Amino acid sequence: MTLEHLPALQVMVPLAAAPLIVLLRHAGFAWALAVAASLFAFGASLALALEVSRAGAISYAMGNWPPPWGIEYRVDALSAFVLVLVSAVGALVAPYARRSVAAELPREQHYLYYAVHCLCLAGLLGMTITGDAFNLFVFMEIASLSMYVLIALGRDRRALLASYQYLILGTIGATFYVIGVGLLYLATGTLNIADLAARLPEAQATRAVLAALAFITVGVSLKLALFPLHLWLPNAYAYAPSAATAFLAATATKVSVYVLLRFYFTVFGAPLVVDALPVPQILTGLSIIAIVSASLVAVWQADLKRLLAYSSVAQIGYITLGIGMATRDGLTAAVVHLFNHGITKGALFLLVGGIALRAGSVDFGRLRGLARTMPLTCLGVTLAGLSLIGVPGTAGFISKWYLVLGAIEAGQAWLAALVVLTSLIAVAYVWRFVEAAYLSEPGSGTAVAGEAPLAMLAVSWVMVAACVWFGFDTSFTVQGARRAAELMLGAAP
Amino acid sequence: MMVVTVVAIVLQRNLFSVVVLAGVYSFLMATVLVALDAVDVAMTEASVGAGISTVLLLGALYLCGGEEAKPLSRPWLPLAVALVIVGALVYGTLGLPAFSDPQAPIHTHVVPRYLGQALAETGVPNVVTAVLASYRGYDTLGETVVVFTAGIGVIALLRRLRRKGEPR
Amino acid sequence: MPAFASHYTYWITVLLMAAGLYIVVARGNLVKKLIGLSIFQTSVYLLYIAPGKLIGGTAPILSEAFKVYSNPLPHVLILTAIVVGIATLALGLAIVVRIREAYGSIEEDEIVAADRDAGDRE
Amino acid sequence: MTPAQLIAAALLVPATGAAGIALAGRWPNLREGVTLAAAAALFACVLALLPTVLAGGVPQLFVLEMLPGIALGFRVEPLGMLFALVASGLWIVNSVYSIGYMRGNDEPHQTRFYVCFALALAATMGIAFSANLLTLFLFYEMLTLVTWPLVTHHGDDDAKQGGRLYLGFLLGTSITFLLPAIIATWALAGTLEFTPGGILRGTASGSVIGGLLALYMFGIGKAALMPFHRWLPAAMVAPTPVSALLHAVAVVKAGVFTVVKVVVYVFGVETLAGIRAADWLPAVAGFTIVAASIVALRSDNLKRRLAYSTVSQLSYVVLAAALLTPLSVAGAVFHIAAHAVGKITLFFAAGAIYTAAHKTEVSQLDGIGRRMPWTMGAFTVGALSLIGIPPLPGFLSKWMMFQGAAQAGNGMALAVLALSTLLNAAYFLPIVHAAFWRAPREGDAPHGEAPWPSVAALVVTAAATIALPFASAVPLALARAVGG
Amino acid sequence: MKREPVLRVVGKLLIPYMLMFALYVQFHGDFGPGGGFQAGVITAAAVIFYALIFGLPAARRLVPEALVETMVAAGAFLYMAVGFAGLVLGGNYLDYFVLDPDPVAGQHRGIFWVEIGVLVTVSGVMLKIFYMFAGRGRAV
Repeated sequence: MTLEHLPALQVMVPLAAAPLIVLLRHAGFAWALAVAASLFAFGASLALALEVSRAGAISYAMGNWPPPWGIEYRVDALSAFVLVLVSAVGALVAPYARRSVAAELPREQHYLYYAVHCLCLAGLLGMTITGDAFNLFVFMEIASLSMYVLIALGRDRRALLASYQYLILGTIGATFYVIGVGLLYLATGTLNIADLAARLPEAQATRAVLAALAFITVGVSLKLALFPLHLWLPNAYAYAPSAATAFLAATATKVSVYVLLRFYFTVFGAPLVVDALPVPQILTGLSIIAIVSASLVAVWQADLKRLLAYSSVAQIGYITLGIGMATRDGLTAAVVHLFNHGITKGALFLLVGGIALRAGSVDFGRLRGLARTMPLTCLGVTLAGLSLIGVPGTAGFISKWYLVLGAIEAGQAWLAALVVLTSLIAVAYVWRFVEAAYLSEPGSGTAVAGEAPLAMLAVSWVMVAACVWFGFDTSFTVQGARRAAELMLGAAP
Repeated sequence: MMVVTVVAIVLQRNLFSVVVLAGVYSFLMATVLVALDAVDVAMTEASVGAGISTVLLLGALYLCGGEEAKPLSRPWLPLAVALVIVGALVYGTLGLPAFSDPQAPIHTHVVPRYLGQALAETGVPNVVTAVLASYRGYDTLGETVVVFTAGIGVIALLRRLRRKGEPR
Repeated sequence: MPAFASHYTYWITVLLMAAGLYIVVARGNLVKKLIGLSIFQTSVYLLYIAPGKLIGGTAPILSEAFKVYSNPLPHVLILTAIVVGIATLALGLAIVVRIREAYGSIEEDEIVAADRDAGDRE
Repeated sequence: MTPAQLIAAALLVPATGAAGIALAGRWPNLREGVTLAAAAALFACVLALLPTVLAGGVPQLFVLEMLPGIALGFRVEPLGMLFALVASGLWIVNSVYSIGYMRGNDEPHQTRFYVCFALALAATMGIAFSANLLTLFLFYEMLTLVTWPLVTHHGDDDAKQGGRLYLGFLLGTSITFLLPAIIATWALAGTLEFTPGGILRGTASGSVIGGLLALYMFGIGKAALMPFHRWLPAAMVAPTPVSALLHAVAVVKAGVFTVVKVVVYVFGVETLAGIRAADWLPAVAGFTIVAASIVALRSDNLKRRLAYSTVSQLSYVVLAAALLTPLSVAGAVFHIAAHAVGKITLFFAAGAIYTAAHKTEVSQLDGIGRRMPWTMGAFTVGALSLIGIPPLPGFLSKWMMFQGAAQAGNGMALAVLALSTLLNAAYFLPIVHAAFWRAPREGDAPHGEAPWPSVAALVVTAAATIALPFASAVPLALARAVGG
Repeated sequence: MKREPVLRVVGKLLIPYMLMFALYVQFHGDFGPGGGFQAGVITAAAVIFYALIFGLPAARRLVPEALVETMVAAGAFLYMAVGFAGLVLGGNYLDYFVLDPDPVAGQHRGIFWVEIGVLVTVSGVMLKIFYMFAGRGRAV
């Protein structure tokens, strides 16, 4: 019974955990429950991924109403892959959160925090797993609202402004998405994604379809902080509570990327998106600007969190660059990087959270000579940073490999050159941390208490280990991404 | 009329009157919706738009106080943005079937089953309720959760506790 | 011109939408931005509902009296959309209140300025 | 142990050694003990592999598949064998020397120093035994990264500056040129396994091959081909043992080793000989040789002079490999060993002088030979070998290169070799002369030899230098095996 | 406005009817327009009305904060519980058919409980938000 209902449980367990937490109103229970739910979600996603790779896509009819009348849950190679990433990060952040939340939030808010964490997790999972365009919107809102809350809970008052700006932009994005879906519905009369894909080709209202494509692209790009629409991201990441930042940075934008992929290659289909329209060119152009400008901005940041946030914008540029290639290798690169960057950034923000807890702040003045007091943390940051650069033996290298390979095979050597050159900028900003932590004498008044609490450190290191592990054993990431890419290009009607 | 109201909202700078106008706007919207046979929606829009959100806005204004400063000096960029949207939508909608065209896909594809079978399958004559709570019940679940999220979000933000939020 | 006659509902929608968006982008007052946002969302309702109307149709409440009904599905979707909208509004207002408490202002430019000063002082 | 296990051991011994050193960090004697033990064990493992390789066997070890179709794999062929022998053998000596040096100058962070050193050796072994380009690239980058803390050991500003140059040049070249070259190779040939005769044979047009060759040659920044040589002098801010083993042997040799590997096993000698696109390489190498020698001649700081001498000596190897005749390739391989023993002796001597007399400039060395006879004696031996005086090993390798150049009929190469030999003499002999035949300056603090471990170490390497020609059967055999 | 006898009387008279109307909307939703959400809003409005007339403390006494917060969570949880019930009884998630031997009756039951859930959560949240804003106001 359980296995066949896993798709529903995948989302419902964390979702149901939230009201339970609020009913219990006890920080301890709340934490335990959140951890349990996240772990369950992780297990479920693994089982689903296994099932999909074994038996192909799974479809689950909510309320036993067959699609397109009811709402369908659909797990295929792509969504299973993203599910694993999201739930894995969730399962790691939940146990981590305890100490950092205890340190950053007043006690009354703890259980609320965990409730929101569960909601956010469930929302992201729901976005990923659902097979219904409007249901996707609903869960997008669940995820977004909970994100606004998570960010607004930050200690610094600037967190409020950041959250507000994100709320405005995010809502505009979501509304754009709804408009797009509405146009699609008017053109085809259905909301089910698979059904849409089937009925779009014979839809007469091609202009409406094009407009829908435009609106959905803009809307989702707002969410995934594609270059000109990334303004909300740095503040949001910089001022949110550490655990929240780690969770969002590792998952939120990635799920938006997934939505984009889903609509481009499943609903509209490669022929329309890639051949009929200049989407790839636009995407590539924006990605290049994003990579270069954001990386350069990152180098000059005075605060480590902001630095990492800008680097996120740049890294998302790499992902969209891969999408822009729209070749098998390009898409593989995009999906692989989606995963690898997720764990890398997750690891980095987790460790930075530990630093923030101990050093009070993470601007470079406080980081001087940190390696003396927090050797393990600094080593972790360095390793994850190497993965950010794309040094061989780390997960980041694999992404770079496929990006460059895709570029070369697409005959765009200059793209390959761009990718490798920009990773030198990454060297620059990662090494700012390394030099500050290892080579500088501690500044005056730097009384750092010592290593982060064991639980936080352990979780962070699990993530760091993952960064290294997936640099060597790529059987899961690359094969999964490859299958997803083939699915996307194959699914083109 | 709605357009007029909205323009008024754009121009009006006293936030209280803006809120009131917004309420008016919602009522107008509700009437339009009734005219379009969307009674449930109309009812909700009236109660929410004219009721709750007005209360909320007034409450917020009570806390924040009301005059709006001068609008930004250069409104051209936002204007341009808005116009681009208009263009895109006009372009898109022109391709769509005409108003109240029974052959439009939305009337021919999924809906017939709802209208045809709902009574038999769910025993609920109000198809909207049937679809809302059963066919697409999962959406409604999500919707409830959204409300729930907003609720605890507000709790988390506004519950009285040691003052946070000052810059350290 | 039939195109206009048959599509004017769409275009009203578009106008409202543009106005709402304009408020959001152009105005510095946080509360007013939120109002604009809700107008922006509201305008979408028409985009969904209007095409669902069938002239001569009635509200989709089945009974022997009527044969033609308007399309119920958009109604359902919009119900959800409204709820989402009010939820967002509530949350946004809560944040605005907190901002007001933390900054003593709800004008965007003033707040940004305040932060810049704070940044300089650090 | 089976050869496969030996390979694994050769990689794991230094790595575990590093862990052990880190653990033993609190007790210096134990720590240095661990270091020496690891070094000895490593050398034993490598030595145990030798018979198999001399017998023509090719031990292999494949760990796991990193990318579809590309495994993390190791294969021991003569070239790698030689490189591994040199590096691991000299590590023992160098560890002894380090003990004397680090304690003599009571340097900080000694634990970090030894840990990174062991890791660097692990990376070197990985490079030497790598079976394909990806594995090689992996350890190549790893070597850069683990040697960075050694270069910036002192942590002061010029250390930071040097570190930035070091990292910038090495990572920069490898990421911008080498990585794309490797990926392009993969895209062209569909494999990255080193195969005799080259994997690029007949896969692409001459111009493409030429472009790839350029990417490789400049991408392998560790080979210090001009204009990408600046990192090597910059790395001289490191403590002398680092300069000695890493920047005279492990790192730079990893560079030229990679060059030879690429020329022989990726392009294939025939492939390159077949096209004109490779002709620029000897020219660049020749230019590097001469230019670097001139810079060396004009620099007064001893380590800097040695560094530039290294730059030019490395280009000997590149040049010889680029001549593409079996004999010159063999010469190149042999020169890796010859230059290694010679140059490490010189650096040891420089370090010993600094430890004992705190002198860093050539112009300060008048008469120092009387106070430090052993040191300067060893220095002389190394210098003569590098100049190429018979019967020292430097002569053998140069002789093979001459013959190779003659075979290739490359007059430019011949001229360069001759000229550079004169230049070598010009920048080494004055030091020797000043050390022994000039009277010491007035007001020099009297001092004796450096601490005994250092002296012992440099005497050993000098002895090795002298012995190499007589014991040259093994290296020559290996070299010939590569040259074919 | 606590001292407004007219208002107090009107309020006393009106509020029960508002609640009645809410219930009507709630349960008549199957046949006419309306449903859990609208009903929830009206219920909340009634209490808010009460608070406006008789003051916040009175309202707090009538509907204490803790209860409201419980409602917020309980409603959503009830909805999900219905879904899980579907699972337990061997159907899919949110499967109402299995809630009763007779599928149509099952549908009825499912919709009924679900609407209750919506009502509870919505009214709870609306009230809570109102309390929050109002409560905040008195302090600032």
